[in-house]
Amino acid sequence: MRFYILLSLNALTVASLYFLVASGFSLIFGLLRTVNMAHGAFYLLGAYVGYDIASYTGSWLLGLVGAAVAVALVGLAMHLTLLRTLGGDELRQALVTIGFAIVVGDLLLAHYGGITYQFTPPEILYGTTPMPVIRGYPTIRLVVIGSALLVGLGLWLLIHRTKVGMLIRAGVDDRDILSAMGFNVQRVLLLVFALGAGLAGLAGVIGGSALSISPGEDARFLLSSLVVVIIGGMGSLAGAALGALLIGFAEQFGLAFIPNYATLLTFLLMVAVLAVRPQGLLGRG
Amino acid sequence: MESTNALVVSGLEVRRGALPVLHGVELRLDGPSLAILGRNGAGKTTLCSALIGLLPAGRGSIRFNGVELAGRKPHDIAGQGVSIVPQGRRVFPSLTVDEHLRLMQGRRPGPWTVERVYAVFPRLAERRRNFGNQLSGGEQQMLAIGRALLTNPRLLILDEPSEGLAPKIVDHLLEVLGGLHRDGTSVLIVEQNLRVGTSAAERVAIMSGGQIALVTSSRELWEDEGLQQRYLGVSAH
Amino acid sequence: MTTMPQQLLRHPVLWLALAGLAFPLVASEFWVGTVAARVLIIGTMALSLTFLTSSAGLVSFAQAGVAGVAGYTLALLSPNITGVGVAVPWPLAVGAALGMGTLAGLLVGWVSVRSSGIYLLMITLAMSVSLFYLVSQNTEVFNGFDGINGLKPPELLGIDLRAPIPFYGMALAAAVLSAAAVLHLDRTPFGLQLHALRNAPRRVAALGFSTTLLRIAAFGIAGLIASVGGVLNTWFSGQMSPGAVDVHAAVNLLVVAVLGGIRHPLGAFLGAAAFVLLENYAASVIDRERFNLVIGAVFIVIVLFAKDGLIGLIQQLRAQIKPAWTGVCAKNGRKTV
Amino acid sequence: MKTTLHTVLGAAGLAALLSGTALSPAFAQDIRIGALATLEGPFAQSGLDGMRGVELAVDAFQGQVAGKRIVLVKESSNAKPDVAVAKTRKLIEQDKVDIVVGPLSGGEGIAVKEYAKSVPSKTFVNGTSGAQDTTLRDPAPNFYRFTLDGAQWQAGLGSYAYETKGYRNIAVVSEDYSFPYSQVMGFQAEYCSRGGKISQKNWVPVGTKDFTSVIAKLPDKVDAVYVLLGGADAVNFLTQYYQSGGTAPLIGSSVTVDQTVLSSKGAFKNKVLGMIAAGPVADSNDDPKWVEFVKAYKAKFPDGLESPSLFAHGYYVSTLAVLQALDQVGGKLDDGQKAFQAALAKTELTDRSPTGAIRLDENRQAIADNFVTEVAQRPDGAFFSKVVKVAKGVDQALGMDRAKFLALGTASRDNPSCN
Repeated sequence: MRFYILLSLNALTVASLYFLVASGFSLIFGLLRTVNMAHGAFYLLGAYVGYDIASYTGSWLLGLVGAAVAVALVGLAMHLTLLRTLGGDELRQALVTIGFAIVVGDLLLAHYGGITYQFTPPEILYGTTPMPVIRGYPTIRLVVIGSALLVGLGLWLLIHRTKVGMLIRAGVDDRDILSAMGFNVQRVLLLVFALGAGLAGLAGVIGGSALSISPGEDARFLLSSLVVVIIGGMGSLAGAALGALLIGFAEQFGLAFIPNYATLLTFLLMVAVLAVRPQGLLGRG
Repeated sequence: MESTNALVVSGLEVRRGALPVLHGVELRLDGPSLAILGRNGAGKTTLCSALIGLLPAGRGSIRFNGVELAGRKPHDIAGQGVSIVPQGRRVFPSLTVDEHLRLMQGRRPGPWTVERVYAVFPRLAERRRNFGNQLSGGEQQMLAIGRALLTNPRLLILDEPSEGLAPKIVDHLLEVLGGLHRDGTSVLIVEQNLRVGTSAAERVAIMSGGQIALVTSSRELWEDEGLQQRYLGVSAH
Repeated sequence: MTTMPQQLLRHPVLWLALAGLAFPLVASEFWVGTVAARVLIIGTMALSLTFLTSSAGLVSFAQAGVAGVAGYTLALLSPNITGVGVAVPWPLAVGAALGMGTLAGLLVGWVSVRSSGIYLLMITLAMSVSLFYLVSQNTEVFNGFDGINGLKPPELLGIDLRAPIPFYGMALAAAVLSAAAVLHLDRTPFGLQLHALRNAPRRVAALGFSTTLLRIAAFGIAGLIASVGGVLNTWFSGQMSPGAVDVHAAVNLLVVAVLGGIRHPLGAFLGAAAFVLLENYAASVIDRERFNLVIGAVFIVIVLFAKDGLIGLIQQLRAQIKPAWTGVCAKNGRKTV
Repeated sequence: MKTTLHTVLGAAGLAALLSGTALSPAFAQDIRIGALATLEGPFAQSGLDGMRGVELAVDAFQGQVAGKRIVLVKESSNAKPDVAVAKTRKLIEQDKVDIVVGPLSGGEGIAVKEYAKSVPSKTFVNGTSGAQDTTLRDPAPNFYRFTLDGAQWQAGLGSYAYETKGYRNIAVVSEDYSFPYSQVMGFQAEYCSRGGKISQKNWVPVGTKDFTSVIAKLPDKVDAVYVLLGGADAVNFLTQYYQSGGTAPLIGSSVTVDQTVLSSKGAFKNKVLGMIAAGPVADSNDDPKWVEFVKAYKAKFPDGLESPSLFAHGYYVSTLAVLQALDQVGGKLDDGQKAFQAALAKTELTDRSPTGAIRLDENRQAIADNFVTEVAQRPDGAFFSKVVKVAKGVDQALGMDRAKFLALGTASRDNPSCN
């Protein structure tokens, strides 16, 4: 019993982390139709920048906020310089983000080297929270789950309860008509891109605290984001949540029972979904 | 306030991709309304897209009340008081009726408010919580018109508004459009349906092969079967 | 395009073959056996991608994986020092490798048949990564992370294909044959249908062709070409391991194709040459460690400013120097994708 | 299509230009040594430290041997076997080196050994790659390894865990590939033969970052957990283990608590004090030759690691052996390197080795000392590994009869079993 509760909590933790990264990815895709292959690089960049800020100021929270802001700015710059010039050419946009990811990944390796970094979050986050049956669970992992819930709720409110959210939804539906109605769609796109990138940066700090930061994490989280949104449905927030949950559970239960094929399992899950519903479980047809 | 707007299009050439569609369109609207009639493929929808900036004008000019619109971005053109009810309505599937209207409210000052739209289209008020993709064709058309009116336009462009609608609804729409000039809004209506086009406006421009072939009064066109046959391939009688 | 004389269309490959044959006369053994051979191998693998894109408008991340399927098949059916698989006579092993690679290509086409554009890119990437996890986590058949070692090219008619020059000759022959096949295919009814598939899929369907079968067939052919590259690559490196099918391998192949010009089949070889040269000599540009920085930056510049890659640049340059001269590539009708 | 021709000819011209150094005759008094290590990717730090080892060895001979200048050509791989072979070929064919020192990682070593067979007149000396089969099975006559293999690197640990620490029942958490397999083999050779039990083995895929589900599966009643993970994975495991409330003591492989892990930033470190492990080097070793080596390392590379890693050490002793054998044959290589290779096979490093005597067996594989260590903390707070036991003269069969050892077969998940 204890074992299964632990496994489920672990699956939730991983799913939360995947959701944090994939939600921004999905958001960007939903409105801009851009597959941002640099999303993993944004995650890693956020983790390192957050680490620097946190160790310089001594505040983990500042690191978290700083990383989100810094990566949002980098996202802004990337959108303005690289993506916008390509107009609506989705394929070339995807390609240019691959190039950007390669460059950022290499610069990070050059600057931070191959060693592993780990945050020292406030002592209170780093201990164990007592819980019934399973005795206790690492607090930082509960923080991961909590942040995902907060971010998910925040995004939901933003999209469904605010004017900006209406704009985003309308932009996803029909960009041309929205601009013909007098809205500067480019500004909305930019905002969403920055928001999505910032979420990746935020996830970098949270992921870097729960796990660790090292080269290669960029590709890992890009892939997980891809799988999550392919399963859940591109551009759908609920889809990202569902996809993240499925992958989280498949991965952790797989790791416990068939460790050798755990990762393969998640990818096969994806191929199966694709064969039946190419647009993803909650994607629009 | 009577409508005193002037739209002057001259020498307009527009391409769709590599394909030239408009070959020097000359058009003038001053007064409350103008209908553009033409067969399928005459370039009517392309003209609409160019007027609101969704397709770039290759050559020529589009002046609205003395302001050059060619080369401007769609949102900028909208800011000049030009709004559109697009072909196929194109309401936002993931916004509710109410959200459509609230989103538009207060963009430009003018007489239109959400409440007034609801008053004009009581059906919309009943369905205010429904999403765009849950509406019937007629309801979608009311919403698209309401959405456009909330920008308080000085020029309202309607692209095939009668398409697929029951005659009763069309009549209701025509009635609403007929009253717009009292708020200072001119109407440019693009139609395939001769009856709708001629009832909506006093003057008619006939489009053919990417050009304006003829401008005449609605009454004249309605009565001249030869004209109808020649340009529209239809006959009203 | 159909009015092109057959002769001219063959020319690019003819030139490729002649230049390839002349190369050993002017270059050292290292340049022939290691650098040029590698260019031809990577070029052949990338050719499978440029074929898909230039003819059918499909973009795939799975070509490195498909080549890997062929590589693993070959490795498992050849004598190796890892002690896995069953050794069979090498022609049989090669045949099986090409067959399995083609099958893998067909499978990729079948699974992704309802996706296009960026969706296709993501789905093929995901399939490619699935293969990576399969081979890196299965120890019984694929020997996991360590892969299969000690593979050697065979002897053919008393020629040891391991030696640099013969190996290069074999790679050249394979590359030229593959390139010629792709260019030839372009003019067959099948090739024309593929073009139509790219430009107006609905029309193809209306004409009564099955777009599904056409697409799957295109992926199958691409799979065969990638397999040729995969077999050569396995012999070249003497081993087969998950590294050959990881996400970096997939990205690199796409980089090569885009670098050379993904809208023309032969762009693959130009891209491969640029890639291998950069890889070897990034050191002289900046720090040796920063190869990825250089390749990434070059890649961005190409995507932003040279839609048709190096091959497009060369055509532009040619056109400026001698406006009357029009390259075969330009005439090939591939200017519009 | 002129374009293609021009391009290829252009490339050819460039080829001739770039290979200019190779085409011009090398100076007769030069001996060219190629050093191959991973200077790219996540292992770049390790490769860099390996290169430091090479330079220190060349310095120890003042850059020359038997009156001939040593010319060092560095080349980088990325831990992938095919790239390692390509770069080795470049060193041999283009840079015209006489001797290659490298590569760094296991899979690369086997691939380079296979390549070595095709160029018998050149000599290959392993860097730090530790796969058993590089020298144990089907060895190349011109491939030498002066470092221990993965199994040998655990020598002394099993008996120390059983006898000194009193562990009787342990669980294993390990990455799933050949290097850890052979390390477990080396550990079991002592631990299991004394009667120790392994109640659970968890093989996790390479690259796993979240181990908490594996940790949850660990049996409650074990005396210790034997962890075979490296780099970021080790850091993740250690953190998650203590966060999950794990209390059993840990045993490390030769990469679990090396300097790359101990110098990583993170809160896990307070918990690893006292963790035992084994490997070819220890940060703190009283042997004066080690102290001298560390001093030379720190003097030449002020921004190097806290203490030379096993990579610096491996490349150092390998290069030393090359230079010592060259010295012995007076730098003579023009006989297809026959005399040099014969001398190299007999080379014994004694005075010069910082870690005790090193000699080769009949497969040209090192027989050398191995160190059991415990993690300790310096007064300044830095973590280091201190020697608690030395396993002397470890051979590749781990003290078993060679035929019997070979009969065990290649190490795998379940081979050999522990009973």
